[in-house]
Amino acid sequence: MFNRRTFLVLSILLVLVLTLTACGSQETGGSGKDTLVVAQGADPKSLDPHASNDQPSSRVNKQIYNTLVEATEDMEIEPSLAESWEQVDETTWKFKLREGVKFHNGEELKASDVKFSLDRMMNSPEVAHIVGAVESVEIEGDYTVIIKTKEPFAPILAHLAHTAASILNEKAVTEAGDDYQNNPVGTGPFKFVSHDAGDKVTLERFDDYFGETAKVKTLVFRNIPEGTNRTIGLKTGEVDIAYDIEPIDLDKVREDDKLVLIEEESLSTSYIGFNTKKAPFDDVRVRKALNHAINVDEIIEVVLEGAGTKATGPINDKVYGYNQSLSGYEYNPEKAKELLAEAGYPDGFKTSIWTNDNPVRVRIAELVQAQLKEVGVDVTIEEVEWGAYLERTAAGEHDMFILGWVTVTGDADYGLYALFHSSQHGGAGNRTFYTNAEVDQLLDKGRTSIDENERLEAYAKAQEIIVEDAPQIFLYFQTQNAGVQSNIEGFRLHPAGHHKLVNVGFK
Amino acid sequence: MSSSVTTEKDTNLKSQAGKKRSQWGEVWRRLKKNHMAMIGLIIMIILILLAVFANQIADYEEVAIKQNTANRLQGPSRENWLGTDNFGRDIFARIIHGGRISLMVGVVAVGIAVLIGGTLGAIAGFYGGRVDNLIMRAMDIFLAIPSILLAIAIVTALGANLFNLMLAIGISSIPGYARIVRASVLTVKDQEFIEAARAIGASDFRIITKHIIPNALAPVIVQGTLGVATAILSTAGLSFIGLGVPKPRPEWGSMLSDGRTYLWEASHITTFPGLAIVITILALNLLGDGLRDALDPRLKQ
Amino acid sequence: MLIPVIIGVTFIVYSIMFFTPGDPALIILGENAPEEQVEKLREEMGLNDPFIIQYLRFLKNALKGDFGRSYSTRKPVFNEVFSRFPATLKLSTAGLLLAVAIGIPIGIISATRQYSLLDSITMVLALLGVSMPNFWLGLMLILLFSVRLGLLPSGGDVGFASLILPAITLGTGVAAIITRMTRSSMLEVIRQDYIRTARAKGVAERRVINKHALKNALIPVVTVIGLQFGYLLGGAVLTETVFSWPGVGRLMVEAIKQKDTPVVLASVIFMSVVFSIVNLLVDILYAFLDPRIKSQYR
Amino acid sequence: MSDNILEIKDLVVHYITDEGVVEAVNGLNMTLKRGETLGLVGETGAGKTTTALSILRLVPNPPGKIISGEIHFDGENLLELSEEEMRSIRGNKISMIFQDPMTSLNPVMTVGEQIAEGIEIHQGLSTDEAMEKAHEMLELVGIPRERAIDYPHQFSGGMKQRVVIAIALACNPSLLIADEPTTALDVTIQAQVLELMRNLREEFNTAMILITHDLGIVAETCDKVAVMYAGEVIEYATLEQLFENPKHPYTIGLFGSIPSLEHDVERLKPIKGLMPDPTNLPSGCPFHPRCSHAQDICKERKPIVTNIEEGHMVKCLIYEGVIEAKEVL
Repeated sequence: MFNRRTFLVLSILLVLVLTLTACGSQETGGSGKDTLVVAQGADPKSLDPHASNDQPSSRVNKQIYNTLVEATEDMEIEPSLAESWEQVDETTWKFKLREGVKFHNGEELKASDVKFSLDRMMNSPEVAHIVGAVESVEIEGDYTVIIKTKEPFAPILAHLAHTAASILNEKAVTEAGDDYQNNPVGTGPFKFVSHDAGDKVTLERFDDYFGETAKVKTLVFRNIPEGTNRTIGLKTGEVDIAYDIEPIDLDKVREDDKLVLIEEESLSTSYIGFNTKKAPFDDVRVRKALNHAINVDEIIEVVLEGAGTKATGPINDKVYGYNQSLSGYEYNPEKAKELLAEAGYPDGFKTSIWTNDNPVRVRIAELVQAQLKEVGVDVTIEEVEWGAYLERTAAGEHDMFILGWVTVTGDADYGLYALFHSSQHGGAGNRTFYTNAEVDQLLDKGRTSIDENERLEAYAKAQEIIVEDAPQIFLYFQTQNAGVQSNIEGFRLHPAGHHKLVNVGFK
Repeated sequence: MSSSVTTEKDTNLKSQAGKKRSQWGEVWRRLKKNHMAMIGLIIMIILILLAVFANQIADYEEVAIKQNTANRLQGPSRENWLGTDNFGRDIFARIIHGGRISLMVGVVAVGIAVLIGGTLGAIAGFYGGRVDNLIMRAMDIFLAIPSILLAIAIVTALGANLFNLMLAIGISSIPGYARIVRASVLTVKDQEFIEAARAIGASDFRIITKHIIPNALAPVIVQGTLGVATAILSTAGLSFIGLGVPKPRPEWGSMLSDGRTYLWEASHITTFPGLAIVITILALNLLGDGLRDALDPRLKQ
Repeated sequence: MLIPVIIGVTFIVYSIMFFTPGDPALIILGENAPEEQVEKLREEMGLNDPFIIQYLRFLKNALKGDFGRSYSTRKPVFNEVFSRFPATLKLSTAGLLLAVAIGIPIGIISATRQYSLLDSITMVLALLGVSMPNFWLGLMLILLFSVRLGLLPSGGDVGFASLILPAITLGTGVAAIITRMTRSSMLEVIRQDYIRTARAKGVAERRVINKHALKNALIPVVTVIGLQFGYLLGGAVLTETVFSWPGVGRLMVEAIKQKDTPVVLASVIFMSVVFSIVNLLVDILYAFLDPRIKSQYR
Repeated sequence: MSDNILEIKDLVVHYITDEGVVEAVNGLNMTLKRGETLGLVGETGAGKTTTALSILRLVPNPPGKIISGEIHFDGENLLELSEEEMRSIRGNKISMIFQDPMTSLNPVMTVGEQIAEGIEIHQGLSTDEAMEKAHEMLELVGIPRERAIDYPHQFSGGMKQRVVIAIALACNPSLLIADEPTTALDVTIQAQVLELMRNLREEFNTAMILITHDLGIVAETCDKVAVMYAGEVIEYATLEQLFENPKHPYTIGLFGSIPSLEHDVERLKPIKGLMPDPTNLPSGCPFHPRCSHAQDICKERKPIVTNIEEGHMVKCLIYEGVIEAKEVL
């Protein structure tokens, strides 16, 4: 009697749990033609574009919001919310807004929303630096916005195309207050439905979108941190598009008839920074020696399974302003030893390399440790937590550290200024504490000049000097990728890493 | 973890086992008859020998941590019995060296827990009253935090290295030992030989060390054996989520974690360290169960 | 008993976290905030007060459900943790139900056929079950069912299919423990005089087991199940990591990596509180099973 | 139908353990007439309880095993019945009262349920009817019927044994086996319980086997007495015969070991030595190592049953005339 009842209760409970979860599956898990499931490696931090500058958030925000102008997959600037613009003088830009654009809450886009959004952005600690050059935003009537920069700032359009410069609805933000990130309202092709923390974000087609409406009704971003699990999800069909396939799994996707692997060079670079203020890295010969001592090809092979290209300098050919004539450092341990001897370290030295818990970086550190041992440099690896990592590298406590940089705007200014200008020492980006007056001058020139040739020339020269001074070990440009079901059409990778999904549909 | 409940219950019965030397001989005789326990013991001896002579079997610098990327992700072969990992390192060598860490953490963590927990339990049981109440309520609170979470919290706070790992796992298993020792102290406290010792003027300290501790030994040995197993599991778990020993030192949990990326292409990287854990834990559990039966024959009727 | 335990738990966890290196003010403001601004925030946050004051303030806020804000997402920590809780509860419950549904019947069958082949096989499997690290089992299950066979999803919480592997991963160890416990408890009960009494009454063997032995045998098993829930919650941390399960465990692991102390703190406290509540429920169930205890409460 | 309700022939029961084979019962013979009360006496470990359990076929298996012999109950050999047939006898025609009332009752069932269970099984009554009958049984053993909903822990030891008796008598069995029913009770309670059992036995006209090592209880209760030693009945007699004229040296020793108020004994003469190790019984007469009359032959020859007079049997070489022992004769 008793046990029957207990088991009855237990089995009812079991069935209940099962059905509950089963119900859950029908709304999201189904591979119905109208739902597109995208898997990425982390949960968006915030759907308030001004409160986050992480890739997972940008990837979602890109679908919810629009910016004034937009960079295409080929890094060309195109109209978006602004249908046209003109440069009034060296520091003044005038944007004409598209009329009749609707927000998801039914409000119409007005110039005041643009001003509100950009002002809000300028006050946000996370993203203010992206519009650091902007002095003020003015409006003229409902459809004209005037942006003034503090000084001539050539790459302004590229910066305004950043997802952090998304235009929000003033009313929606004010009404939601602190809770805005749970009720984001934009003008984009998809409107927000729900965000299950740590799990998924669900979006729905916005039928009043000003452009061509989205191909799918529902768009789900799933958070699957483990790379292998994303690939498996693709294989089992629960995922339609998986971003960032693990290098080791690339062949699995390539070889599968039902899947397509899309690869594209990205705007992201990986490097090992030296602390140029600290001995022995204050000696350029040591820095060059280590550049020669590192076998980048081995790193690309081991860590990326070949899915990357060796860096010849700080930025690659996807970035406007890239210097094609640079060839970078060759792997040459003998030369490295010579240089070390020249610098007074014939027997090498002891030092440390820092990394955060990112497995790719940890693996790089392990390889570097082994490779430098060959030239007599004894490296200990210190895994430092991300917060402390940024904090302490900014404070200059480190010897060497591994980091990456994404030139989101596709312009050399974004890729070089923060990393190598002496005004940016520390947390602003220049964690190598590299200082070179000539480079400073060239970078300033590139930033303020509105003559394209002059800019290109300045950047070419700057890259030459930077490579020669070697404040970093230039590692590689990672190829970005996505695994896609073969019945998906209209998907393209964006070099900045956040891909547009409005045109993606099922065949 | 696995058998703590039964052990606690049996504490009373077992306390009598530790009285005479010859009784240990009896325990050994009974243990020898238990085939499963002997298998466990033999495996443990092999594992300990492997750990002790790890450098003689495969040099730490030259084999266990030396990268050989040309030979990476190879499956098991004659040269690399268990294959190689993503840096071309021999997995067998790494497992052996990882075993050193696991066994060391296991033993030291249990040592810490026995020492602190045992002392607290002995004090609580011996003095009783408010002291007892205070100590045991504190232990209850510790028990309310699932032990792996407590260990995680401690390692997070102190930073991940070998010493902190041992400390965290040790601290998080204190309450179990406190309870056991207290229980066995309570059972012997009022027995006649304690009274007799008191009557001839033995100090509390002497009574505790000479009379009470030997009697609490049997249950502590059983719990300790099983506790080493739990500690090894916790170590692997903490390493798995990145709270282990620094690289490039091999540790089973972190080897597993590193292998996850290669689960598809080279599953042996994940499979073998896991098997090493299973074998070790299995051996300790067999031995622990066998010891319990041997120390308490009444249970096995 | 629940309240003092919870207060004690918060005290322990808070003390541990208090001595974590790293300045919360710096983490919040970012790496290169000016010194005076950092100092101002330290003052505002009360970071310069003595430990006990800070703890009491923390406790006061915690009782109101205010555990501060996450360093990394800036959202209220309580909401963060709480929003992840249903997933963890679902997984742990599924794991526990699985463990109970397997462990108790198998334990009973094994006990009633002591020394049979079935019993031996069960015992070997149960021993393996308790010896297996669950995260490894999870990976092996993924390897078999997701990678090799492509049958089941390996990650996320997307319906029943995605619950199967994590629940098995989490439930196996507990199932093994429950099996062992049920078996030994059953063996003990079967030897009792009252079972002989029942048999002497002419009660059929099946009824002897189901009606007379089971309820008695379950009493200690229920305690074990309660204690195992803590193990389940701890195990959930690892299982959730393996299966990308959006629960408190994974939140905690992510927070550890990001050094998001308030989230780690709140997660540990939260899980401990849940564990304590579960044990309270177990005590009540215990009384339901054992009339000797019930009458004490009357 | 025969006069004998129970006849046990050459019963052999062994417990097979890792340590060796325990020869608990070795060729036991015994008969019991309807309505009669037989006292089964002997030291602990003599095989009394095993014999009783064998009758119900409840010897725990493993390790226990009935090796050979016959147990005829009402003319049927119980050892040949199917398990199901056996179940319909247990608690119905034969029931048993166990030694320790503290542990004989299921702690998680109400006493009412425990009494009603047997009734429900054997008498085909509905649960309610069975419960009503259980209430009557409770009253019969002197417990208010309202207490049927209470659990065993709410009763005292004597009360519990009354409940056990109620369970045993619920189906009006023709044979009741009581295994030291009063040993675990206080002396005053013992008397009450014995009194109750005697009355009920008479009322229901039940045959009874009373297992005890207390000769006083035997004297008060029994018609016949069987003395067991090392798994055998070594002396069987009526109460008067045995008490007035014990024959076996062991029986005599047993009397010697009870302090007597009636006879002035200068000092107690406990039987020297201990019960033999049941895994390694002595050859010949199992009692010989302790027997003051033992001679070499006793080590070799196993005594057979000797009829002293009508209904008085003994197993001893003395009465086979093989050896002499003047004091005994």
